[in-house]
Amino acid sequence: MDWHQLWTIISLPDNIPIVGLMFLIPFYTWYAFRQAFANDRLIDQLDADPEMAKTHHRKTQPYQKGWAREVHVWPYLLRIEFLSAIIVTAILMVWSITLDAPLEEPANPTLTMNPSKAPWYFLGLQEMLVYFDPWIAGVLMPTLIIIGLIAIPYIDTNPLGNGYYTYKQRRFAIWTFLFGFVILWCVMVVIGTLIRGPGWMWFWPGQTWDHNKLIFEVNRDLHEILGITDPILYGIFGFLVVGGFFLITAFGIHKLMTLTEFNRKILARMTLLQYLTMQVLLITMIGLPAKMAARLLFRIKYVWVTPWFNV
Amino acid sequence: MRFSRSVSGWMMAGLLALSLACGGGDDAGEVADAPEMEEAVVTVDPAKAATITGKVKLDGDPPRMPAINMSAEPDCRGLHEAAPPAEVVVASDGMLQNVFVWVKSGLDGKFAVSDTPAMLDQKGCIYSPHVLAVQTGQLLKISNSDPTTHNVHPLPKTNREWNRSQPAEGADIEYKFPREEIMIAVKCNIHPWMRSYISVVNHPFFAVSGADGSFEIKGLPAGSYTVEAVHERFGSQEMSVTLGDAESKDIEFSYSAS
Amino acid sequence: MQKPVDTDVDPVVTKSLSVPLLISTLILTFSLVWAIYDEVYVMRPWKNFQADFIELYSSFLTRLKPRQAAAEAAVRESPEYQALQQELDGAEELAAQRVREIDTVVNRGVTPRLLTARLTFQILKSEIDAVTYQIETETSESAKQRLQEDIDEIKARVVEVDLAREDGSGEVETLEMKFEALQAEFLRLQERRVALQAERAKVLEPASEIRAERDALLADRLAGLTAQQVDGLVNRMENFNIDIKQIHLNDIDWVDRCESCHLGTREPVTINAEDVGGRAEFVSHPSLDLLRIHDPEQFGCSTCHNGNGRATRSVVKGHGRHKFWLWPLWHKENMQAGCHQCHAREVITEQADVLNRGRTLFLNKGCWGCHRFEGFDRESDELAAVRQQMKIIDDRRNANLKEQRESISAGDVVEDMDEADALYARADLLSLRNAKLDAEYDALNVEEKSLVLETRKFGPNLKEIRVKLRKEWIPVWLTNPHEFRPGTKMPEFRLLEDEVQKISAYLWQNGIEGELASHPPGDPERGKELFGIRGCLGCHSMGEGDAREGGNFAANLTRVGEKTNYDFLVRWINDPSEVTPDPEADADAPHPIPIMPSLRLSVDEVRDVASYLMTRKTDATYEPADYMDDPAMAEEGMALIRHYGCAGCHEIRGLEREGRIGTELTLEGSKPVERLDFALLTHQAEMEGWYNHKGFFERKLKDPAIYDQGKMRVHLEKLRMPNFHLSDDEITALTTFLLGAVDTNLPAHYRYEPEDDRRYIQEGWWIVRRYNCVGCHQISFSGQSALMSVPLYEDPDWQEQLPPQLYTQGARVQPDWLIRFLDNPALHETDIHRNGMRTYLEARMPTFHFSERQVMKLSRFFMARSSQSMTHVDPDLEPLTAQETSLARRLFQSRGAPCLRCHMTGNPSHDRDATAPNFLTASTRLKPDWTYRWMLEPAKIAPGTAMPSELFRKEGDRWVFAGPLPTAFEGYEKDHADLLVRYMFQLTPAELRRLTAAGVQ
Amino acid sequence: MAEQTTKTTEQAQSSNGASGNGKRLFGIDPDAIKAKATEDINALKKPTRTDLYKSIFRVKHDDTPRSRTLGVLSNVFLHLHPAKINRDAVAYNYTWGMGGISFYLFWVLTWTGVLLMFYYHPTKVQAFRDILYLEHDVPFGKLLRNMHRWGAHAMVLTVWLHMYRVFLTGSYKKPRQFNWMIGVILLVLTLLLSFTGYLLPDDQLGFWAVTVGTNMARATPLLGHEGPFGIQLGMTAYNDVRFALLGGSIVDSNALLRAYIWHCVAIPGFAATFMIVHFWRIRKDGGISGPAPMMLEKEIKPLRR
Repeated sequence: MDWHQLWTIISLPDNIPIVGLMFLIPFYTWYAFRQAFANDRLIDQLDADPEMAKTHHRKTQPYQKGWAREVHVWPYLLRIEFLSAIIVTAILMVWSITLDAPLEEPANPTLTMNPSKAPWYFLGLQEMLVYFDPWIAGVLMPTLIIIGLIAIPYIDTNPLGNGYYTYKQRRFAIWTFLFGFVILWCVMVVIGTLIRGPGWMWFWPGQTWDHNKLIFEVNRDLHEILGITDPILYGIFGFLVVGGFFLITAFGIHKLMTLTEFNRKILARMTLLQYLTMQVLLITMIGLPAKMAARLLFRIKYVWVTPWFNV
Repeated sequence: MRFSRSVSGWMMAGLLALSLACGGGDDAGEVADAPEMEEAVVTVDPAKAATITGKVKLDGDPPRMPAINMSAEPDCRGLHEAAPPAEVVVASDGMLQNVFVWVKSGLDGKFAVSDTPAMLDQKGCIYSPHVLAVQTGQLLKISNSDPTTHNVHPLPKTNREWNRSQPAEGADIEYKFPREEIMIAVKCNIHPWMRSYISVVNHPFFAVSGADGSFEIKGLPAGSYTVEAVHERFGSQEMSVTLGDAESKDIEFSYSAS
Repeated sequence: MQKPVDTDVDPVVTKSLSVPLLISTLILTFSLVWAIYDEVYVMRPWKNFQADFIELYSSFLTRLKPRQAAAEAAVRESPEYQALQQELDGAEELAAQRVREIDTVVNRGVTPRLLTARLTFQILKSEIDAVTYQIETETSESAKQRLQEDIDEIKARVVEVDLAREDGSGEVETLEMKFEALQAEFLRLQERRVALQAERAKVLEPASEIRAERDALLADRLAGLTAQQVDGLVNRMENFNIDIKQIHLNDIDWVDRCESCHLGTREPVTINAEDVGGRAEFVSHPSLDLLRIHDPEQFGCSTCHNGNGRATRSVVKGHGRHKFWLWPLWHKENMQAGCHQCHAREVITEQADVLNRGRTLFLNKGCWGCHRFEGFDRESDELAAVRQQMKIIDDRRNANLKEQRESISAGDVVEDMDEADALYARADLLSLRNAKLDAEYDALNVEEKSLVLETRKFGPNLKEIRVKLRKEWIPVWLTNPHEFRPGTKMPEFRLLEDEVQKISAYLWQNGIEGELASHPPGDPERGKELFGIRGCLGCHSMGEGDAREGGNFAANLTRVGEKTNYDFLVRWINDPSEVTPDPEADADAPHPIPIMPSLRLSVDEVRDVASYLMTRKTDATYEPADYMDDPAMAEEGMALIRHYGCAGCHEIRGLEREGRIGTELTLEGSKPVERLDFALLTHQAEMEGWYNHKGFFERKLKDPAIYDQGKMRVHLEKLRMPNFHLSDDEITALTTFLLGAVDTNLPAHYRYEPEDDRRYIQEGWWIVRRYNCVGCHQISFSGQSALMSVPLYEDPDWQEQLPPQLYTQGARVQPDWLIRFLDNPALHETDIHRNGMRTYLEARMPTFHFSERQVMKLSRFFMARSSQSMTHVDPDLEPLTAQETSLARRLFQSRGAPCLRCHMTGNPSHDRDATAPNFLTASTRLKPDWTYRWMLEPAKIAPGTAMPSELFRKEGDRWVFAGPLPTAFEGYEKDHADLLVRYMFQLTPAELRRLTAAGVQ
Repeated sequence: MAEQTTKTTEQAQSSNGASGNGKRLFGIDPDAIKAKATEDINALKKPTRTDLYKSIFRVKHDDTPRSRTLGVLSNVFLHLHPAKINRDAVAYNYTWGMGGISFYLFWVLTWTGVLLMFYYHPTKVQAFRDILYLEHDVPFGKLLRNMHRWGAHAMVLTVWLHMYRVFLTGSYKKPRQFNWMIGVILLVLTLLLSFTGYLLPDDQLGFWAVTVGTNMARATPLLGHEGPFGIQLGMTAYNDVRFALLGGSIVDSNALLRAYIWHCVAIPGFAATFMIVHFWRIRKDGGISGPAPMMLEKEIKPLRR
């Protein structure tokens, strides 16, 4: 266990945000779900007692008859904004005094840094580069992420949960978002920073980052494994495999969508276009872990090989 | 500012403490002043002075010294009836001459430099005396009582080298050797056979063995010393001697003439 | 469930945030104060450094003052000083009286009078000028006339002026004067004032002269500063303001703030660590004369020392010894690495002894055999360049010839006369051009011939091993050369048993067959003596351990008997450049000349030395090596030789074209540290802090296979660099050199690449270093020659036998004599078994088979070192009158003048134990003004020379012979030394015979 | 108002003149001056009454609801907020303040960025030297650069957390869908801002980070010379989208200049505009989305297309 190596990585000034991320995301997830479960409990009560539903102000926060529904922005909101501004500045000041922004050697195009990493927030994408061709990992996936994010409000036909924390009422949406943001994005950023060492090789925390490390991994294309050598043949074969994957995943998702009564109700509210976009987005999102599994478990390099591009 | 009195009071105290902490800092200690002390000159009172006497023996028959061929310098050849033998080894009935004996270690402190000048003469194209000893800083006078020009060229290792010509009846060359050095060879480039040895010591306790091989070192303070005898051909020998007040010891060096 | 809550209090409205606000504001203020503290103190450590420095330096100065005052007082008491002081006081008081008079007249009389006169005069003059201007610009004649009248009227105006009396009595006299009178008075007063001031200066002149002389005496007698100067320093320290001390080099936008902490670097007083309380950072610069050459104001500090001149935030940042700074401060022992970036052309840089040693090691250990380094094997590069140029000239010549033919044939045919003439003229022009090209071609040809002679590989020629070496010895030598001959230049390759055999087999089978002339054995006793005195020990050494005598430039010959055979040794010692003819190579292909020169020994001397050397062997046994004749072994041997790069240093048959197997090191210092392969030690290096160039080089030089540690590699894939068994300070020297080999970003005018005489010095040193002249001669002031350490030369009688010192050889000898001598030191075609000049010297000046270019470079080197020009014109000395000749001859023969006793006279018996050259050679060899200086003070030019000083003493402004003068000299007023020099330079053999025939000497 | 005062002074003067009590100096009556002086001092005791104060603060600051509302609505900066707000939105646990903090960090970064621009030249040799100059010579230079860099990292974090909060509270739902899209664009702009900023110190870290980043651009389908169908469309290393991004085939002086302009002018401009739209839509889509009263499943109204 090379504690020195672990400490150098973590104490690197530029890695502070990632270490911060590792603490902030779990904290805020817990903070949000605490309120969500509180709300869910209240919802159950209201479901159970329609009378109460009529009179209740429908919030967990206490409310009395005579209290103002709305309070003045000044001073109540502005004072807390003022307070948060001071706290943020204090943190920034202390952080800037103690830790120095890194300044390495002057840029030297002839000397490649090993490992040469993208800025920390793009490490998720760089991690995808290991499994996909650059055009998928670098261009297709990011565009789909952005479009996916933008499309969420337009494909989420569930009217519930608008303006309050709830888990019960939006289980499907929350799980897909958590899977996409926390697992695929934040965890991959942490991996890219702390785990990926020289030569973009996998170094367990505590392993020394050795530039001369050599690992033996032979990844072969799927069609090679199955012995298809004719390019046209394995071109079509590849298309079939990917297509198959799409169908199976789509069926799986549909299964999920129609699991509970509530889900079916929401599904009914969706137009065909909304449904299709959601399916495409979810399938490509699941495509990433699928490809990672194929690579890590079965050493499959490419599934679909064509003269112009590979998947 | 609706702060209560106590809070602002506390704030002032805090600021005060802060400024005290970083303003202080003591000044660096005064650097010790290196004492300047003049070395005292050691004088030995004659009553308590100890002496070392002794002889230098030469076992076996002394090697026959070839005669110096002075044909190149008729003036000098004229001054000698027969060609004089080289003075490298001069020994008679088992006693070795021209051996420089001195107290090598055991003395401390500075000793007064005698102001009587040491004399080195060039007569008949021969240096006399063949072996000479002086103190550091003692005046050495070199005279040329030959009709021909000589040049005095000592070859020291630690002292500065010099080489001055001295015409016949020219003025004496005066020089003071500043550093201690044993058996400095002195030669004359014009008459290559001429050779003399000068030893420079920074205390007065030394002697050169005479024709009978005897030598005497007087005026020593009590103490234990190592005495060294040096000959140009047979090398050097050491002996340790301890002397009480006013005590006199006799020691003997012996070289083998193999 | 909801929390039970007091019904009437609305939490949102009543809760107060003042406590968190207070706490966060306090934290914010604290962070602000901390930021300011951090900025003012933590990031400016140099403030404490400067505060400490003021204190320590002032206390040091106060302690220094009494010492300096005492020293100054001592000098002031010295008799010469007192005499000058009296003389000065006398002169001053003499002048004081007259000066007072002048002052009163000037200050109280002439100046005030002049001022008032000038005032009124200027008013009138400006009036007149204005009117004259109008006249000049006026067009009508009448207007001009009228204005002219105005001027006359002004000039006629009478002005009342009260002027001070000229004699300085102070009274004022009022005068009526006109313009002209005023102008005259004003000019007169001006001249008078100037005259008076000039007179005042003249009167004071002797006093100021003496004062200057007195101060000069004080300055050079007193070591260090005067008390007053020390006071100046102390009060400078008192009002010393603490701020960044910075040197800014505008042209390269370079900033160095080293002196913000290293404050004592350029203080006039030398400060040692103990003076300032052991604080080593305040000491003054160790070699101040280096700073005189490289003034920090133009060179800065970090240009030579590296480090980060800009950084002042911390010592680590300032020294740049942290991860991301590419130019960390050199360590103390490698400080001279900084010199190489500008002195890259040199092999010897003054005052850079560690660096020079590194370069010499790189040259003389043969590193350039495997690693290309710009300038170290320049002959082969230049040879290629010269040949390429010659080819271009050839092509141009052929083109010209072709064009010439065409224009001639065209000229014959064309009718029009003028056209024909033009064509013929064109043809002539072309042939003229060709003539010029031919000249250029010849020059290049000479250059090419020289270069072919000079180009050679570092190690001995292996084509002749069949003739030279004992068969069984080769594998023993290859296994570990340092066992057979400790300190040898041949490094130890980590060869396996079979590799040694295969390589030996290849070498043996590709050796040239040939028989040697057999020679009868000589006398080893005489050989031993000759080996000791002929100068072999200048390069070679004999004996091992502390019994070792001689230089370490060439091999130690303690066991040479086991290695070679007698006949080869005879041929080799006689003339090393002689080689067994190689049937395959084309006949006239020139072969490289070995570094070992020929000592021009007579045949029986050669035999004696050879037989002596053959006796130098131990009783070691060598197993038979018949595998060396097995062709299969040889086959694999060739691949191995190519693998290990032997052909980089050795001439091997069949592998002449082999290149260098090592990486180029010219810019090794600038190579990014990531490119230095620490292999498995990378992490350990980073942890232990030697993950930098210095750490890499030192360990690599110590054990070249270190970076194979822990590697699982097949033998042939292992690191090939052999082990040179270098000592620690050799490693430091080489590391310094490699660290300094950087691609500098300093502009060209910083780099020391002179085009004048100094370039000859640079080039000359390469040759001196390559042929190890310092083995016998002393060339640089600090360098002891190898012979001087040989016990034989410590014996007083053998002092004169040491070869001459060559500090200022350029001033001593004429350039073309030097060229002739270097070309053929015997200065004679047939009688060559002796030194040309100093036949009495046992040590022999060898023949190095220099190429023409090398001889020219060496001569230029010596001339440039004494700043003499290459073209020497014999100064026409004033011919001797008959009387002067007889005077000089009588002086030479007189008893008092020992000259002919030591100098050679041509009579063999006398010359055998003479110790100085023959006067006859003076006219063609020496330079008269050097000779004149030499006769007066030989010890100054060559300390320790046999020639006595004080042969002449100064009488008035001429030099007179110190010894008894022959009677005829009474009337002679001229300088005796000059007389002798002229006599010597006009000496003829007849005159010399007449001199020696007198039979006196 | 003006002529009235002069009359009084004239009366004073004429009366004094008439009384001629002999104390007048140069025609000014000292007592009048004293009176005026005392009047001014009294005015100072109640500063908020002075004309100067009133000209600046048009609204009186007492605790009445009207003044509190006007205080917000009449202030150019504060009228970003509504006059009143949902009582529960004030608590931290709902919005976590992430949007506000991001906006605040954006301002910190703009200020520190502008100060940095005073010292920075986007040329190859000078960039690194300026950063060195900043670190060692400029007072508080190191602090300034650190604030800028850590602020940037913090802003990326807060923007992600803000998105996370908005999603978990379902605040992207009707009617705030468009505002969510603006938010996503702002997120991307923040990342681009930080990405272009990474290159400016021109050190190895920045150079290789950007090189890796832009190598992905090389593989854009159709537009990148290494992406699928790129070659077929005649894309080469010197005319593809990466070249457009970098202004060259490798990251050198052109890339530095372009990154500088993107970082300091272009992206902040877009970001600011989108922020304005973002804030506007927050207010227009009904202000802070919650904590809204919970809707039950059975209350779901059927969709009207």
